[in-house]
Amino acid sequence: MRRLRATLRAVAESILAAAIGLVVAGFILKAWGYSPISAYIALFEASFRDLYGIAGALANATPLILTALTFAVAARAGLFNIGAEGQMYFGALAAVAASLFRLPPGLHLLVALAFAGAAGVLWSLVPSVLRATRGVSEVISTIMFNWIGRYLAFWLVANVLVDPYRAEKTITVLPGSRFPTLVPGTDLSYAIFLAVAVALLVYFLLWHTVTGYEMRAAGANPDAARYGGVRSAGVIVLVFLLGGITAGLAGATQSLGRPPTYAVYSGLPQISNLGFDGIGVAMIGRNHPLGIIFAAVFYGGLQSGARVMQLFAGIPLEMVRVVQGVIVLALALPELLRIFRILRRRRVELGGER
Amino acid sequence: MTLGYFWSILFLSLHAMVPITLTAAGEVVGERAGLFNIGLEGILLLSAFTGALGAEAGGWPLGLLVGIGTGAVVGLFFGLVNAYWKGNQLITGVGINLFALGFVAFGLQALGTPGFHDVPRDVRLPAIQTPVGGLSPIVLLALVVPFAIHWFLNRTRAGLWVRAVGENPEAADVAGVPVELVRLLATTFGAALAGLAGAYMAISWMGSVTKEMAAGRGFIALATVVFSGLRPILTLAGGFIFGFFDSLATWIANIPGVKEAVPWQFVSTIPYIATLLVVTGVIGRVRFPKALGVPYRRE
Amino acid sequence: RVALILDVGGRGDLSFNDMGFKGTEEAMAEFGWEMTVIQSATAADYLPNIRNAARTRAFDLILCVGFLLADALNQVAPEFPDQKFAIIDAVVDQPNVLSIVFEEQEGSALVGALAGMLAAHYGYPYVGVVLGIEIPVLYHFEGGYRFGIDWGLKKYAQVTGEEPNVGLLWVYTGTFSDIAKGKAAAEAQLEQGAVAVYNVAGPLGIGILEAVTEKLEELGREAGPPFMIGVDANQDWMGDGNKVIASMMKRVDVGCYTAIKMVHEGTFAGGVLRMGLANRGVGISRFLDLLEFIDFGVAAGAIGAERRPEIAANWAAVRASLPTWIWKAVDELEKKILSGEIVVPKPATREEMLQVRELYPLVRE
Amino acid sequence: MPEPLLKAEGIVKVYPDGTVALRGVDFDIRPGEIQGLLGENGAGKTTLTKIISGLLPPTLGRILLGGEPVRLRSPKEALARGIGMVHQHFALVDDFTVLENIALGTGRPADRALRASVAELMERTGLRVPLDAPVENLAVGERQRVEILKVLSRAVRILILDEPTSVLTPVETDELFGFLRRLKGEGVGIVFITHKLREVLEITDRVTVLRRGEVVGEVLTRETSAEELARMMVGAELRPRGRRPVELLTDIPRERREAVRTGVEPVLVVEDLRVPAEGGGEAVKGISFELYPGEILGIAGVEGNGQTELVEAICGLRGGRGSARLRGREILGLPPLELYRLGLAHIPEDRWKYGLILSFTVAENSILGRQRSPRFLGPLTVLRWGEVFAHARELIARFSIQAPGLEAPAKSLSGGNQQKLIVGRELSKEPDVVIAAQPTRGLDIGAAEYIRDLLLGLRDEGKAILLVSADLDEVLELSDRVAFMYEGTFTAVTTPAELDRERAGLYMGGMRG
Ligand SMILES: Nc1ncnc2c1ncn2[C@@H]1O[C@H](COP(=O)(O)OP(=O)(O)OP(=O)(O)O)[C@@H](O)[C@H]1O
Ligand SMILES: Nc1ncnc2c1ncn2[C@@H]1O[C@H](COP(=O)(O)OP(=O)(O)OP(=O)(O)O)[C@@H](O)[C@H]1O
Ligand SMILES: [Mg+2]
Ligand SMILES: [Mg+2]
Repeated sequence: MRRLRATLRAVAESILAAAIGLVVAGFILKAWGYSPISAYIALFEASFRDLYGIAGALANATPLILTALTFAVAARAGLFNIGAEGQMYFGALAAVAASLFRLPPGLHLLVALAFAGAAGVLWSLVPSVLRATRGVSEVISTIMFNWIGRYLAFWLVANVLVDPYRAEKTITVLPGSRFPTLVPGTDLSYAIFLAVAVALLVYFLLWHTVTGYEMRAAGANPDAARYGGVRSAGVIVLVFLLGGITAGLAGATQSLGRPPTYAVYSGLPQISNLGFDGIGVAMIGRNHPLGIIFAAVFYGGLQSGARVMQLFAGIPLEMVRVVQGVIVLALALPELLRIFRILRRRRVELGGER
Repeated sequence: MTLGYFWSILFLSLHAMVPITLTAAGEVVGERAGLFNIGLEGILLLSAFTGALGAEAGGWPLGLLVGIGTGAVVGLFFGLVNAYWKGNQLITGVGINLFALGFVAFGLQALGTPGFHDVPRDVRLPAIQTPVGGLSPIVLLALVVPFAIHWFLNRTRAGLWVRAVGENPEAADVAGVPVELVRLLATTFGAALAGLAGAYMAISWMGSVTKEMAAGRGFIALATVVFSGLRPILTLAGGFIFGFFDSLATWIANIPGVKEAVPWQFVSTIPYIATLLVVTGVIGRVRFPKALGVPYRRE
Repeated sequence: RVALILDVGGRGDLSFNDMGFKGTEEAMAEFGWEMTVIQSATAADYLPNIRNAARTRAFDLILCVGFLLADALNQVAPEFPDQKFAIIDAVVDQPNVLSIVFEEQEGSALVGALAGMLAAHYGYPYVGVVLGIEIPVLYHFEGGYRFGIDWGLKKYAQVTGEEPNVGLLWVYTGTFSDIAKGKAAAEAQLEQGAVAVYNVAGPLGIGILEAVTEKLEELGREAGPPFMIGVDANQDWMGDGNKVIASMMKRVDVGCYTAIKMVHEGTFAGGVLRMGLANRGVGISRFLDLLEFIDFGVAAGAIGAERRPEIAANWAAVRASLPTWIWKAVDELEKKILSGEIVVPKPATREEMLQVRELYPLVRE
Repeated sequence: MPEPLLKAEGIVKVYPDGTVALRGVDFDIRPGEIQGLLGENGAGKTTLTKIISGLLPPTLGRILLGGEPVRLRSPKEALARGIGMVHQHFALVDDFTVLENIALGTGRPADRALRASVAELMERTGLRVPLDAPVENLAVGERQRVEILKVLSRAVRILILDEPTSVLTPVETDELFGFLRRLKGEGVGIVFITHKLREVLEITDRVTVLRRGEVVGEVLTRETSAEELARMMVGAELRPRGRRPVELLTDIPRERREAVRTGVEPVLVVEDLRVPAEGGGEAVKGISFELYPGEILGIAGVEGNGQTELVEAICGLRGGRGSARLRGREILGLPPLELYRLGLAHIPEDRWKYGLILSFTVAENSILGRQRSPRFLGPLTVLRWGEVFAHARELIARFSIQAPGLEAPAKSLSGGNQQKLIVGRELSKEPDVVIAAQPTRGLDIGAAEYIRDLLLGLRDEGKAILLVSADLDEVLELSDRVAFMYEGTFTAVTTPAELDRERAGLYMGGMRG
């Protein structure tokens, strides 16, 4: 009951924040001479009205759910892992690499996913070990590893996995290891189920297993966790392991499950920033796997809405980004409702003084 | 390599150091006061843009002022949201970054050439001519600022207040320190320095604005803050190490023969690996202010 | 109506996105049409963007700028067989798609030849090139440039009887956006004695020009050497007209204009349109180009209209300061390419690129 | 009667979560008077004083200073009007030096002038602390002194002390009292909060008693008695005590327990235990003792003399050298979970640091440290929530813990109930050896009594208990043997019967017995 109420409040707050963001952004649009009404009609028509739109939002949400989980799991355990970006690169590439050999369809997909998870883990290994053994802040090591990973991924794309006939991209993933498209005529694939399933698994892990209990304990109060027999090094390694897997899978959903490419391009244009966006999604979803699913769909909807606002309302993408920024800023005030309540109480207080 | 190369790399490194060191040193002040601003990337970009506009309107002094002012305004906003309204610092930062990315790209488009704006040479900050090349005066400033901040934090009353509200806002409050105000001012100051860094990029270092000119420097600055262990003077070292290896990597990549042996992508990773090695080998565990990132509420 | 779909670079890349915009805008003005610009935030937007535009059935032509959009277009085109599409820089083999590709290697050979002869003429040890992310389009540039330099050096030896000792400095920066990297790379090349730095990284040219300008300041000169060599657009007007010796123009604008015109005139048909030296799709910048693009700069507010004569004069003075035989030699190479007497290598894969590098190593003794 | 310095009228305080802490309190502070403020845990003492010192706004009601209504929006404003408060939980910045902390309080830079004036103040008050030591290296008593110095280094006319003596030794308490009397002589109005009736009777002039947010009595100290005050506090007669006042220690049935001990093996043998201190050096310098089943071994001493380190080393939270054997098995360096399996339970001194995860629910906290016991651990480490809830419910029933619910966060429990939850959880581990560090700190009489009774009961069941407490009375009352700890060593090990408060004070002060 108590939990339900807390959840409802969190949801209400997020919705209110989004609404406030939209209103403020509406004024900005207006100020620049665009019509906010038609912009928002375009936005919602595009992303949430019909199946086509919803599919677009979900397709965008797929990788974001996974990279957000990377951040959220760590945050729950008191770590600030922003390495999803780099780990995701290798996940995407490893999934492609699985197409260097042939396997029966289906199995091939599983193997590619395993590759991706393993690659993500591999790339999170050094920061995790540095943190566990030398206390090196994961903030710095993961930022550095993101950049290092970026260049190594460039190299892998251009030299190792390169498509011999089209050097701007890697070899194309074999059909047998792709996620089939879920809604024909859209870019939504079955990968969304993977993302949601992983989120549910993470939820189960965090709140229904002793391992999760220990992770959360380490995050909420490291001293008490130690007192309760939780080994912090173990938790760190586990967090990075999990984070690496989810980030790796996030990459895989892009190279295996996003038509039409099924390959990674030079310069990584289709996967860049998914890791960073995931941080925003995790924050909006309050680092809770279920909240993350909704936050990712919302964020994904904004992204696909952005395309359509250009098309129908003539609003340039840059302006759409401004709008997104404002909405996210409104979301930063997690206790909007509380603020309203404080205003109310102020009045009581003043009344009482008389 | 000849002496000329040496000077060249040194100057390259110094110039590359400036935005990182200034931004990081400012962020040290903010973080010491307990606010963690990941919107620095956005501030760099915004103030580069406004700084350029300012310079064109009234010369480089105005440009620098406008850049600093832009940073300060964003910092003020960040401080209001987080010090007073107890907002979520991470989300605010993400929002600022998104906003800046859109706003600057849009603004550049509105100016004429989308994505790129050239700052005329006559309104740029003049470089100090040395026998071995031009040196931006901001480089000298960046060499001084961390020391000034060090002095401020450790030797002044206001510095004491800043550290106190970051370590134990409750204790500071009880002692009569206006916690919210100190946090607000500290983060505003930090953002203003980032604003200076942005203006420097636009009207001194690059002489132009592009929509992606921050190019991750805000995040590198955040890493540098961690690197420094929140000691302002070490942000100089952090910024320089990064700037040096970044420049060195570009140099190495240009030496005939090297690129046949080592792919350029590997060379490009040098600054990051070097920074990481220094952190691992020298800095190790970092102690953050206890109340970093935690909103302060009285009840 | 025309939908112009841009890749993640978006407007302001000073390269094909901006040029595509320019060409489309011109066509719109001429035919009285309307255009809708759709920019892509990430590469994941390509497919939905094209599809969304096609679904409206409101556009006479959907114009995709950039090879990155090829896969997505290849997917969408068959879904909308009645919709006309065009794509720049890639070949999409569908009946309703016009593919416009450029022979960048041809233009690059011309500026390469110029750069090689410049170095030999001024006694500089190197010529330079700064490239962006390693993609095959850039291989065309690099390959053509190498070939041209080699040709230019041989020409120089032939004309003057001296054997020049000139090498090539080249670097992939891995970015099309961090102009600081462009500046640093150019500085490194200039310091080692590059006579000209060829910009093959779009916006990084800003950094390169900055480095050239600073080098000149250090040398106490107004005009080059050293120079920058511009790319895609005519960039000769930048830096007062005396710091960019020439530009390798890749007229994406002409390509876009042509495609729209074909629709307008009812001559549109799927297939491949190759734009090379022959149909002025690529080329080395001339005086008329300069004037056109000065206007472009003026319109964009980058320079004042009153500076037009000054820039033109500076430009002419720089060009005149070189022996005429050099310019003649460039023309000669152009003619030979046009006539088919010379075929410039066009590496499209990594293997081929490596072969070209082996063929023209351009290492100083 | 002199005009009050400050009058609080009709103060009501509702916390944002709806807790009503004060229900219309009238209160005044007079110059040259020490005013006792008494009440159970949660009665609202701290809340009231926080309102007076500007830290919290009242929901209703007003404050008059010298007859004028004022609005104190922050401690800064209160300080400017001469109202200073020493807080129950230290309001010190740990990694600042003493001088820096004082500078913070005075709003002056930490310079030579400040140093001189603080030195002068220390001279005048007799409260001495090393000015350049970081506060985190100080003993708790020293920190308390810093707090007081901090407030006094501003000119205050009203001084509020919230439970200042709970961490002081008798000697230190006496010093503080002497000093308070002097301040009183200077006309300062003092509010003194404590749970110790003896202190109230000793130092105050007037006593106000709060119960559940209301004033239930205001009496002159010389006209009241401990019994009357206690009755006012809890609203009824105290139930008969399970043990006797210190003065009557002689007839503790010691023979019975000595009989138990003869011929019995000690369960815990500590030999030459050395524990490094955080700032370098040793915090525990070679301590040896034996702990027998059926006894309480008390460790008395001023806090900061190595007790914390001693306990943490034995309990696996800190490295140490030497040896500690639990039923013959070496336990130094073993992880906490292993110790619990071997039958050791630890009631930590800092319940917010080690004892509880405040943001976790009551249910979650009820298994901390036991999360891997077979009862809660299913296959694939699945947590058996049903069992966890059952367990938490058992604890709540057995230890009469007042909690809003099993899923309420631990931070919503009152201090006493938080402590009961910890004690209950530790005892549910069915240990043979209980290490109890400051088990009743900050608890009101009722809650403290309950915990003490529990410990005595455990002893009578034959468990071995190591009791570390800064409350000398408590140690003397409960222990069968007492060790005095000073600067990392035991100065004396004896039985309470052979002690009086004076001797004990001397041992705590470093004299060897
Ligand atoms: N920040 C808070 N939010 C909600 N309730 C609170 C808060 N602080 C205190 N309370 C509640 O207000 C009531 C009064 O608490 P207060 O701290 O004033 O008691 P106290 O008399 O000082 O007790 P103690 O002897 O334990 O120090 C209690 O019920 C307490 O739980
Ligand atoms: N910080 C807080 N936030 C919310 N509720 C609180 C808080 N502190 C206490 N409460 C609630 O207020 C109620 C009264 O707490 P209070 O401290 O008065 O208890 P108490 O009866 O004095 O217990 P104890 O004697 O053990 O301290 C409790 O039910 C507790 O759950
Ligand atoms: Mg209480
Ligand atoms: Mg209290």
